[in-house]
Parts: sequence; structure tokens; C-alpha cells
Amino acid sequence: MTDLTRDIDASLVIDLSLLAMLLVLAVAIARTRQLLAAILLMGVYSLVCAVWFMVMDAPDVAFTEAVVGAGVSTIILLGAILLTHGHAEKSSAIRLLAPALAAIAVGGMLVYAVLDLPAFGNPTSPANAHVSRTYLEVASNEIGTPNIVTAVLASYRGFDTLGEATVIFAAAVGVSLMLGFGDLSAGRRTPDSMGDHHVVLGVTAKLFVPVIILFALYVQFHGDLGPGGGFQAGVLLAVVVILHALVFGLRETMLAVRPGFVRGGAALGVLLYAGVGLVCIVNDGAFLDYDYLFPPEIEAQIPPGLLGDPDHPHHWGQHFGIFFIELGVLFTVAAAMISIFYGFAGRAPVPPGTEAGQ
Amino acid sequence: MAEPLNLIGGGLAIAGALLSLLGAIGVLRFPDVYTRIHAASITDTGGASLMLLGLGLISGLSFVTLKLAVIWAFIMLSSPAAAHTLANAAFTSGHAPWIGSFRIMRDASAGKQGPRRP
Amino acid sequence: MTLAVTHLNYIVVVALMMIGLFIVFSSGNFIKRMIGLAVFQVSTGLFYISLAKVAGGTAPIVVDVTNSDGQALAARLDPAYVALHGVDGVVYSNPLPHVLILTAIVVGVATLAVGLSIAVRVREAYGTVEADEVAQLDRSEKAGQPA
Amino acid sequence: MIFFETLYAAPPQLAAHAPALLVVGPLVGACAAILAPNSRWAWMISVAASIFAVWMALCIAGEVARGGVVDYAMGGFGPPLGIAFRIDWLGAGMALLISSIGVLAALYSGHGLRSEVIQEKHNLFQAGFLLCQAGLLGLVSTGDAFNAFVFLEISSIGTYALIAVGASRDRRALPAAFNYLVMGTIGATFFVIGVGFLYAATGTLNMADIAARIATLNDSRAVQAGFAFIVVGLGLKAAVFPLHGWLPGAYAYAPSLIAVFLSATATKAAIYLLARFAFTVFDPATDFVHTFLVWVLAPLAAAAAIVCSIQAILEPELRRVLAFSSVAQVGYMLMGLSLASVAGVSAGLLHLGAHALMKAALFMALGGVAMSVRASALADFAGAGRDAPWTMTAFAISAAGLMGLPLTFGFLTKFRLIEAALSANQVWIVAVVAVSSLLGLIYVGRMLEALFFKPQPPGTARAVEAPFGVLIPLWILALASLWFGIDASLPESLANAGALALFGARP
Repeated sequence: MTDLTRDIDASLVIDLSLLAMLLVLAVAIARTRQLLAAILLMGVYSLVCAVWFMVMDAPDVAFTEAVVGAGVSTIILLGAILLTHGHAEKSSAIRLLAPALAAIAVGGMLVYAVLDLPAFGNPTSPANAHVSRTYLEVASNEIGTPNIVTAVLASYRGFDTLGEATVIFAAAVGVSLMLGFGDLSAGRRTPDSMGDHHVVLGVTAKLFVPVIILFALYVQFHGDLGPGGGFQAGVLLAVVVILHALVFGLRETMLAVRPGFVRGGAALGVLLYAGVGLVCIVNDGAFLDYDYLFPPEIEAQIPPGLLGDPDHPHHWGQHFGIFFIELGVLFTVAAAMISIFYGFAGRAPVPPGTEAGQ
Repeated sequence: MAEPLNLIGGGLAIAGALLSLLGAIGVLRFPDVYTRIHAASITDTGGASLMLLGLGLISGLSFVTLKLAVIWAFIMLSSPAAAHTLANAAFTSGHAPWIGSFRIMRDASAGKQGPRRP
Repeated sequence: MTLAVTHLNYIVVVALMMIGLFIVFSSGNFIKRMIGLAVFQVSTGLFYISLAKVAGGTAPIVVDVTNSDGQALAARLDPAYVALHGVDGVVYSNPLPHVLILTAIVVGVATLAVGLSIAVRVREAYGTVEADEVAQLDRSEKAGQPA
Repeated sequence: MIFFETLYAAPPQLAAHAPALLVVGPLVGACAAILAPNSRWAWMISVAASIFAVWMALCIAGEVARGGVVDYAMGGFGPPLGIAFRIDWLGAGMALLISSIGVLAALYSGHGLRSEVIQEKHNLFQAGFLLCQAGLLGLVSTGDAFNAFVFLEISSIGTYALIAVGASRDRRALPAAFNYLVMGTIGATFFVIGVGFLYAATGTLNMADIAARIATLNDSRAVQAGFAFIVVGLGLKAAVFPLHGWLPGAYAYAPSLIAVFLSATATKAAIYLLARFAFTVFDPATDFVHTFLVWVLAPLAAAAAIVCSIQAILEPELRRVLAFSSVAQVGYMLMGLSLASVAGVSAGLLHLGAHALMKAALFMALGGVAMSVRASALADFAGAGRDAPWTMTAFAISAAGLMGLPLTFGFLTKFRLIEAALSANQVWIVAVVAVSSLLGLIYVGRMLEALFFKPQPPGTARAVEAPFGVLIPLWILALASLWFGIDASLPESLANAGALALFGARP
């Protein structure tokens, strides 16, 4: 790192000061017994992480962390403490000893191992030199998307992303099993009293809803050019619904976006993703090999060079393959997040001190 | 890229950052919820505006400037609305504003622990 | 530069992970545990992204070096360095860990949602989300039941 | 293995894509189950998807029998750029085991769900079950370290909620599921940290590529730490002895369908991955791996076999007895692995298969009578053997295998383990197996005594014979463990081939 210019040192300073902020936040989360404070600190922690990811040249990760960590996670956590209890009991000092020792032991081992890694930022470290280097060299030619992260995410490691969509689908299934679908008939009180003095909120929300949807669509379809993609856009779409529910009441939202529709949407998204893979199989390619998304006779009719590099005949398939699977991810993530939110928000809180079975 | 424009832009961004810092100090030092909301929201909006303006000057007229303008409009809409909601919530949950009398201040400081749980 | 400086980033990230782990183990409150788990998982993400940083690199989105932005980006660095470690005149950070951590973040939020939903049900069934009190209730139920 | 070549009955195009379809089949089934109009459809989809998975597993086994290893590059990108499935005899055997248990569990769920899960949630439940199955099948067939993590999580996340659904019978399912979630997530995160270290040291995520590259990196502390974190993480998932705290609660209070399926597959898949890393990715001859196997894994496995057997003896609740015995049996499998010889690993794998059959049958039998006997304590089941003879005879057959009665599958696997231990000069393992078997005799004897010979306590419900839909899969399992006790050529050759594949993958 000796022959580099000043701005690298500057970014190292930003990097370390952000990490210092994270340390302070983490200690504060560990110390507080007010769960509300812990949750808000957790949101700030995620936001600082997102900024840090940005400094580390990972805009896609930063975007995701900001919408998921600081956005949806916080909402789910708030929903959970609304249904449980906002205060954690104090643990005795002796009970803290064993976890502290365990954490110090594991951490010591990690530090011992970490000191053996190549220096931070080293361009020749194995992690940065082997497979990743190949991606940087060939991806824009093989896949044809400028955003290499999207190329790797959707094409080279597209199977992982199918798994990712499945995980969030599984979470939606799990939350529905636990908390139900947020029944309309549960007769949950919507805060009618909010009505009048929430004019400001209502007007702002109405302004924001179309803007956020527009932004989500931009993120969705711009994902192969810049940061973003189906996942981020899906969360944004879910955020629109959550915003609507928070301002206008859950009942109104559920009338607009039906729980049954949402549940089906999550399954359809995964089906769309897997379906793209199966179409590739039908056309004699491997699973998710978008080069075979279209049968050869259709592929032959596409003028070469319509999308980017004329030397490469298969960009068309890759382009549409990524388009469709990102759409599948969008459906799954948006629907799953909404259904998780419905699960928490549609559950009536149990008054303290009562015990009830299912 | 003209050098003076860069300097002015940098200066504005730093001024915005300082304003945000002031806001943070205000949140810590002010006596009750409402003044704190005031400190947070006013300086926040102002700080962000200055920073965005500075960045806009540095970047010059391009697509980036448009994005910055959209972000500015977004902050200008969302931040006051959030502050309004916060103040409204504090008021409906019974936090008395600090008006100056010592007695009321003591009442208000009881509410410092954060929003009361229903 | 000494080892402590070049690896300070990693060391701080390890400390963050361990604080997360500590919160999980030390807290008896189910919600707090989930928060600790989230801190732990996010911090693991920080570790991966640390691995991916290349000094002087830019985000792995292909830059067109023919236009002014690309040239400004390329001009920041020593040409010899760029020639050695760059691709088409620009040094990029490593995209692969970014992809992995995108997946890991999603897994994290999925776990959080399921865990919290179970915690809510625990509260409904036991009236508390403190592990000690739940264990106490289970014990007293066992003792109270004639075998 | 001629057997599998003759079973090869699929159109070649389908067979060529069997590795992908093995996972995608249950996945699509899960989505379809959500969209299904009612619970009957969901059940049929569940059965169909599971049968499809078995078919694909058979295709893979056929391919493996021909070529030794099946490689499948997802997206057409060969390793190390893309994600590649790499299935050898071990993976094929595991896929066969998991998918066949899946079919039996799905068949069982037609009746088994009715008494435990409310009707409206059957669709969700079947979807969760199929997702879990897809995750486990992917886990045993992938050749990519990070992809393994994704499948680990797919199989786990739905499972946590499925276990918690058992709260309709016993509210203790909820804290148990939560505990499992926390431990499982910590395990998975440790695994990710370990994979991160391997990636930092080698720059690749493909297991074969990692293996080729760390051959020269054995002194690297990053590689060693990676190994340690992977082992601890998978140890948590596999319920290796001191990390097994989550298992008894999770298995005992889960709905019986989930107990049947998980007890037979989930920890096994984690053990598979542990073996895959210890033997294929890392070289068992290296110092630190060898030290781990001999000085860490073997003693812990032995401790599990003895301590958890004692816990099983002291436990008053029937299903928890079985759960503790599961941890003890995991000890046997790991003892086999720790020998680091083909014979030892083969014995461990054989026991893995045997235990899967027996535990699935035991939990299934209990689930069958749990429709009438709603209590959980062993004493409440007294006399059930006379009231429900068909169900309980199958239970007794499997329980006999659990304690290792001669002429049962369980006896054979213990015998093979002792043989392997003797040939490796590890006499103490023989002693551990003997002591643990004696303890097994006690807790199994206690169960059987209560079920068949004790009078029914007054004021309790009489056990009713399990319905036909339960008896069929139950007896298939019981007869399989009887048959394999007499003629074990099929599982033995599979286990041998699997063990050889584990070692042979390193040239």
C-alpha cells in the first residue's frame, strides 16, 4: 500500500472512524435493557454498516443493508416488542462471566487467525486474485451487465440466489405458521382517533407512495447497470405497503393488498425463478443456463449486437434470464416481507400477565 | 471543474456537517422532547441541504446533480413530517412541554426515559 | 506498517462479532437475543466485505474509461499499480463477497422474522419472554403434575 | 452396485439433469402446496414431490454407478466460477436416504397431521416440510461451500417454525424451537465464518478447488481457524456431544411428522457435511485434522454415547428418551468417523442409515398412538402394546434394533464398528460400545416393559391402533430394518462405496 495516493489513506480514516462508531453502538446495545432503545440502536447500527459498506465499495450490499437492516428489521422488531414486552431483566454479574469468557476465547482465536491473513486492502491476496479476478475480467463479456455484482449474483451464482429467495419464502411460511396471516376478521382496532391530527402524515404518505414505487421499479430494472436489483426493489415495494398500513391502518391496507394474494405471490415468485431454470433445461442447457433460455431458432432471429457486444451471440438470453429471475426475486421478497409484516401487525397483543394457549 | 467551485462546495459540505453536529449536541443537551425534536429536525434538514448543495457544486451540472436534487426534495418532505409525527406522538402520550417554570421541567424530565409503554 | 495497523480493520470486526455473540449468550430475554444474533450476523458480513476491499479500488460496476469520470477514477492511482492489479485501466474491489453477503443479509432477516414470531408465541403461551421465567414455569408445571 | 444400474429408468434428458431436479422438485412442490386449494391437494403434492425426489436420487445413483461421480454445473458455469454439484456414492446414498424417508414421512403426514395441526395450516405445513427436504437434499449434493450454507439455512428456517407448531400439544415446543433457532443460527454463522477464512486463504468457494489449494497451506492459521469454525458450526447442527442441548426439546415437542423426518435426516446431513469437510476438503492426514479426529472428536463421541444414554435412562418422558438416545447414537457414528479408516467411516455411515430407519419408525409409532394417548410421560403409555399391537410391534422391532439385538440392523452396525475399532487397535472404543449398549438395553427395556407388560394406569385413555395410512409407512420402516439385519448387502455396499468416495476423492 505504499505507492498509493492520499485518498486511500482518507478512506482508511473514514473506515476506521465508522468502525469505531459501530463499536460504540454495539456496546450500547449490549448494555441497554430498554428493548426499544436497543432496537433503535440496532437500526442505527445497520445504517452505519450500510455507510461502511459504501466506503468499502459495496454499494449493492449497502443498499440491501439499509433497506433490510435499518428498515424492515426495525419494523419487525418493533412489531415484536409491541406484542411482547419492552424491558429486559437484568442478568446477574455471574451469569455474564461465562458468556464473556466464551466470547473472549472465540475472539482471541479469531484475532490470532486474522493476523495471518494478507493485509487489509491487499490486491494480490488470494481472495482478490483467484476467482473474483476472473469474474472482473470475463463477466462483462460473458454476461453483458456492467454491474459485476448482478452478473455474479444472477448468473454465475444464480443458484445461490434461488436459494436466497427460497429462504425468505421459508421465513414467510414460518411466520404465517406461527402468527397466522393477519386475519381481517381479527377485528383489530385501527387507530381511528389518528384521523384528524394525522393529516400531515396522511398527505405526506400519499405523496410518497407513488414515488417509492417508482423508485422501486427504477432499482429493479436498473439493477444490471447500477446497484440494486430484485431484492432491494422487493423490500422497497414491501415498505410502501407497510407505510400505508402504518398511516391508514392495517384494515385498509389488507383490503387493498389481500393476504391471500400476498401468500400466493411469494410462491409464484419462486416458481417463476425455478421456471426460468426449467425452461433452460427444456432447451438442452443446464439448470439456469440463460444462454439456452430461447431455443436456437428464436435466438438466431435476434440481430447480433442488439444488446452490447456483437461478438457474443448469447447476451440476449443472459439479459432476459436475469430480467425474469430478478422479477421472481422481486415478487418473492415483496410478498414475503408483506406477509411477515401482516403476521406481526395482524396479531392482537395479549395483555400482560395473561397466559393463553393456542 | 473550476477550483473555486470545489472550494465553495467543500466549505458548504463542512458547514452542513457542523450544523448536523450542532443538532446532535442539541439533542443531548436540550431539556425536553419538543426542543430536542426541534434541534434534531431543523439542523438536520439544514445540514443535509447544505451538504447536498456543496456536493452539487463539486459534481458540476450532470445527472448526479439531478439525483441530489431529488434526494433534497425527499428530505424536505420526510424530515418535517417525521418531526411532526414525533411531536404529535409525544403530545398525545402526555408529555408536557417545558415552558420555563422549574416545576414543569421536573415533570417533563420524568418523561425523558423515552416513550411510555401503554 | 506493523501488523496491528494493517489488520486493525479485521480486529475491530472480530470485536464486533464477539459483542454480538456476547449479547446472545448473556441475555435471557428472547428479543434481546435476536438483536444480538442480528449484530453477530451483520458483523460477519463486515468480515467478508473487509476481505473484498482492494486498496484504491472502486465499486465493481464496469467504468467506461473513455469518458471523463472513468479517466478521473483511473488518474487517482499510480499507473503501474493499475496496470498490475486493474482490469481495463480501473482497479475494482472484489465482487464475490458482496454477492455472498447479500445472501447472508437475507438469511439474517429471515431468521430474525421467524425467531421473533416464535418469541411472540412464547409470550402468548407463558406470559413472558425471559428464558429464566419460562424455565421456571416449565419446572413448576412438571412438579405440579401428578405423574 | 449393479442394482442401481438396472434401476436406471428415466429418459436420458431427465436423468442428465437429475442433480438439479432433485432439489428443484421439492422446491416447486413447496410452492405448489402453498397455492393448492385445500389440504388434501397439499398432501398429494407433498407425496408426489417426495416420490419425484426419490426417482431423481435413483437416477443419480445409477449415474454414479456408471461413472463414479456426477458433476453438474449450475448455469453452465463450471467450477470454480459457477456453483457445481458434485455427487459421489456418499452424496447419492444420503440423497437416497433423505428422499426415501421423505416419502414415508409424507405418506404418514396424511393422517399424522390431522390431530396435531389445525386444518388451515396444513398447506403451509406441507410447504415447510418440502422446503426442509429440498434444503437437505441440496446440502448433500452441492460441491460449493457457500451454497452448502444456503441449503443449511433453507432446511433450518422452515424447520424452526415447524417445530414450534408442536405448541398446540405442548407449549414447551416454543422455547425449545427458539433455543434451536438460536443455536442453529450461531452454528450456521460459525460455518460462514469458517468458509470465509477458507475463502480468504484460497480465493475460491468450490470444495474441490479449496481442497486442491489448501494442500500447500496447512500451516496457515487462517486455514486452521477455518477448520475449527466449520467443525464447531456443523457440530452445533449435528448435535455433537456438548453442543447437543437444543436437540432433546426440539425433537420431543415437535409435531410427530417433523420429529420423524428430522430425527432421521437433519443431524445426519450435518454429519455428512462434517465428514465431507474433514475428509475431502481437508486432508485427514494433516496434523491438525488428525489431532481433531483423535483427541477431540473421538472422546466427545464416546462421552455422548455414555452420558446421553444415562440421561435417556433417567428421563421420564418417552419422546425425550428417544431424543437423548439420538444424541448417543450420533456418538456411535462419530466414533466410526474418528477412526479415519475406510472400515471405520463405513461403519459410521452404516450406523447412520440404520439409525435413520429405526428412529423414524419409533417416532412414527409414537405419533400413531399419540392421536389417542395425548400424554407424554412414559408411564402414560403403559399397556399401549396390548391395545395397539400392530403399531407397538413395529415400535418394538425398531427399539430392538436400537439396543442392538442380534439379527437386527442395529446389531450389525455395532458389530462393524467394533470390527473397525479392533483393526485400528482402538480397544477402548469397543469398551465404550459395550457399556453404551448395556445402557441402551436398560432404557429400551424400560420402554418396552412399560408398553407391553405394565397395566394401564386407571383414568387414562386407551391407546387406539394407528390408522392404516400410518401403519403402512411404519411397517415399511420396521421390515426394512429387519430385512437389512439379515441381508445387509445393499446398505453395506453403499456405505463402503461412500467411505471410499470420501477418501478416494483425494488422489
